[in-house]
Amino acid sequence: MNILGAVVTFLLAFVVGMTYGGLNRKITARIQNRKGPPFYQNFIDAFKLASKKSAIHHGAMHHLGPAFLMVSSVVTLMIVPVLTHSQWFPNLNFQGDLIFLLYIMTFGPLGMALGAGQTGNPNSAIGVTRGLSQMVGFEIPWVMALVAIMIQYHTTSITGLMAAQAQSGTWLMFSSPFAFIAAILAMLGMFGYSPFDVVIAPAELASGPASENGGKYLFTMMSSGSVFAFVKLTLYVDLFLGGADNIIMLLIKTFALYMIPVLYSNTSVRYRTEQSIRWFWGWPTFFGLLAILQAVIF
Amino acid sequence: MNELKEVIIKRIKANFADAAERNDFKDNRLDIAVKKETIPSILFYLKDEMGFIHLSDIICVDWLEEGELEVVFILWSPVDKIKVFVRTRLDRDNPVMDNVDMIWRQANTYEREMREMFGVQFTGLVAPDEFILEDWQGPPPFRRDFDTAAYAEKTFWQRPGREDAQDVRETIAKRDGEEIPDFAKKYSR
Amino acid sequence: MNDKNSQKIVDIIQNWARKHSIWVLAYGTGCGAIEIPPTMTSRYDAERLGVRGAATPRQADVLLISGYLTVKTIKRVIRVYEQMQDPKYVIGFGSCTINGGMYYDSYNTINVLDRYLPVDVYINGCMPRPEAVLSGFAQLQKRIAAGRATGAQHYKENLEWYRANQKKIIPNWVMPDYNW
Amino acid sequence: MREKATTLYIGPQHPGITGNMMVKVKVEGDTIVKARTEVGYLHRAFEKLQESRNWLQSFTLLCRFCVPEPDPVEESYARAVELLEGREVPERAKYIRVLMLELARMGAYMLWFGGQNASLGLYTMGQWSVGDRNYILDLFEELTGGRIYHMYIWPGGVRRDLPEGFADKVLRTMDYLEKRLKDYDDLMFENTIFQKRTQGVGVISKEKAVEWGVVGPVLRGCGIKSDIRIDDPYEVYDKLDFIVPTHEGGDIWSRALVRRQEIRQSIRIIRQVIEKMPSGEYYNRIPNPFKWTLPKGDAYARTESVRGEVGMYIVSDGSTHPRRTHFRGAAYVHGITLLENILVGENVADVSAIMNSLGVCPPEIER
Repeated sequence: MNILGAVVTFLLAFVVGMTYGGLNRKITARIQNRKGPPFYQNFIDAFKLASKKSAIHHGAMHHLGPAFLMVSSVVTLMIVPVLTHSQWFPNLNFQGDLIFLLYIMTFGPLGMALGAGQTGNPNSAIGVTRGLSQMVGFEIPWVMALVAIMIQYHTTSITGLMAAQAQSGTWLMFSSPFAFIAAILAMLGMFGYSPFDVVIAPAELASGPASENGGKYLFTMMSSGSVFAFVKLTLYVDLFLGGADNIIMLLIKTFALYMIPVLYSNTSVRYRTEQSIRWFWGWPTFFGLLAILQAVIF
Repeated sequence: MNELKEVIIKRIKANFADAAERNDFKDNRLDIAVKKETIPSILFYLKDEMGFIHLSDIICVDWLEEGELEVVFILWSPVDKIKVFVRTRLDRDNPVMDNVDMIWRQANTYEREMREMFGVQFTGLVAPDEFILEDWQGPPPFRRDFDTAAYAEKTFWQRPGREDAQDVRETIAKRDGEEIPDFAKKYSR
Repeated sequence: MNDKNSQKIVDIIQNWARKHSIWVLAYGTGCGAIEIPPTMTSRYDAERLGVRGAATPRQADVLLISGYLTVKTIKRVIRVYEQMQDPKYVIGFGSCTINGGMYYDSYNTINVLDRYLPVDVYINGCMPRPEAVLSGFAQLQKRIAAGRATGAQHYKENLEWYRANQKKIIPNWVMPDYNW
Repeated sequence: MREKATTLYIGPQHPGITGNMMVKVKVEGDTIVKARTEVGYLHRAFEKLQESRNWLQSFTLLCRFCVPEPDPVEESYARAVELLEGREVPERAKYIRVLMLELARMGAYMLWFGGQNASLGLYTMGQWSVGDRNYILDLFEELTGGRIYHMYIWPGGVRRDLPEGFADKVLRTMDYLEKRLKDYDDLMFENTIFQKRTQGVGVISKEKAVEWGVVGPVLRGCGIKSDIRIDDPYEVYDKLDFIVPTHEGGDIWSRALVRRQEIRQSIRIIRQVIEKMPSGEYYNRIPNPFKWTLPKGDAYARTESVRGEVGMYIVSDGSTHPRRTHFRGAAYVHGITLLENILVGENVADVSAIMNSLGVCPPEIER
């Protein structure tokens, strides 16, 4: 029964993630006052990439790089409870899963970094160093936010936090606002959209780590990217917006959160690596400290 | 404008006796011809004392019939708003000249191009020897005795029917079953 | 017998996907590259046809030769073409790729592109307009859907002929061999 | 311990390069230690081809020099030929030429907005400005028949008179673009990240600018007021009043501000030209082009283009074919010696932004 639930969760995450990517391109196009591709364009792109005849790779590690990304996003998906109490989407969450989550979310990019390093293309090598250094940037406010809500509600499991929100009736967003703000600002870095897309900056590094990946590998990266986007959004909904008890509520809440990085990315220039790190250790870290203070004192 | 030109001409003649000058031009322009040895000194003088600080252009012209290459420097003085053309002649068989990129840094690029296109050797020019053409075995291409049409004919494959672009019209006509409309029939043979 | 039919069905579906998602390599080789920004931006917007820019040859499907090709550029273009992944197409853009255009007698530009690279679609015009570029993409889409966009196949089959032509104009040939 | 310097080829095939040239950059960490440019990918040997074409045939080759803005090249060639032959241009043709030059300048600055912001990551701005540039290209298409290459400014005047109703169409476009400039300012110049990414990057000091022969908006960005339309006025620029904006600082930010203010000045000039446009003859007809010979001698004409001083030097030996034509673009000076000098010490992420701000246009370097 669990296996079927897991497969359905993955399919839901894949479909919703890809449609969100297509809607992102549509909204960006509309902001740039043009028609833009159909919302299912990402599916066509993914299917075309998967049906490429040749798959050029430079050795085993480069071949496995995108697989690491997919493993990381699927494992994260299995931990995060998608719907509150429905037997269709059982998730294997356990007591200490928030801390496990922190580790597994960085597992994918590290695997990808090893793969990109092997290609020998200087663009991907510099892209990897930028990606890892920027990850250090946004990890700090993200960890502070999680630690704050863990202290405040004395639990380290997502279901525990959701139960606390259901029992106290108010969303975590209102009861611990500073943690929410720090987490949202860290989310901008996680998505890697415009102000923080120095990692895949096409104008400087010809799409950074993925510059040697084509065909199947790009398909795996694209689909794992959209699954990971869906997982992050549901994680934020579970932690701060009290989780969703049916699909429609889930889609509404996740799409509302998804609008933040999309709209901000359309009107912002790209930060250089040290500027984005300096920005992350500025306001987001300040809110993280406030959240921890609030959790410790009250 | 004319008396300003007279003043400039007099001062140049004072320092460079062999400068042959011409200033019968309507617009604000002067023309000075010197031998190639005095080029660096006259350029220094024009730039430092006379205020011609902007180097507009350096051009090499190939006078095949007279067997000489002519190098023209065009300077501009923003204060007096006058252009001056300093020209010199080089022997065509071994054109050698002094390098002037210590006066203007950008002259380095002009000289690299002239060395590659005309074969003018600049003593003291420090630059990688390949500038525009890559692995070029032929003679310096911009000299008038190099025939570019013949070279193109020999090296690059020409599509037949170029004389009257007949094949292009046919390919356009038979593109996916398109037949020529009758009003255009009389044009396409 | 039936695997031939099933292969045909798979091809039809794959060609449908390849038709609606064409990624053009960001490489403006000639003066025609000035008409690509207007085609990609808000008025003509090629993205609604699924045409999008790709940063590196590995990710690209279409190599757009926009205008004349000098000897120095064609050496890099061949290297880029051979790096692209298999179902790849070449669009010759402008009359300089068809018969040399107005530089037919220049010592540095090639005259006919399909002697050196397999070309699927030619767009004529001396700087074709964005509408012509979109019609070129539509033409390419029609050929892909019909399965007739087999330039890469042709390149593989008579590689020696292409190599001979290429080596005739490129003096020192220091390129890895083409392992598709 | 000094990091090992890796060489990064920001090569001909690169989304950030403005055109088709290569910058070989030796990088330690993220800062550039040494930069070498390699050009020659777009060399079509114009000047060699023009020797086998007569004066008017070589005119069609000209506007292919630099693609974003072909009109100053045509105008400087036409004026050089008129200077050499002493041919008089009717007053109305001069006004139409200034109208063409200013429209071309605005179109090129709109394209520059797109290029500069694409290199910095703000793609929306490129979509807006290149999309609005199409309105100017529509004007060109109606007047000359071609969007990009017009071949409209002939030696002796212009090829065709303004179609009726064209003048107020130009004025309507100018009003629309003036409204749009407000949106550009909000999106681009008020964007704090844009300021952080451009201020203090790619700095050129005043002395270095003069010594390295910098021209055009890059020189005005260093605070030196120099514009050929005022220093060496041609056509009817001395009868029009406009200011030459300068800005201290010499970095990408001040060059962007200078270009932005010049668009406003171009709109002012276009309105004055439309209002003062005299009626009358527009073309002093040249004789049969196949037998048209120019007197022996040489001439040099300069025009202010988007990238700076654009000059055409022609030499005639009295025959129907030019002995030599030499085109000098501003990118010839900015793109090689100056670029290699400025890039040292900059961050590798800013190479594309600096090239865009210098207006490096590779076809102009090797013609």
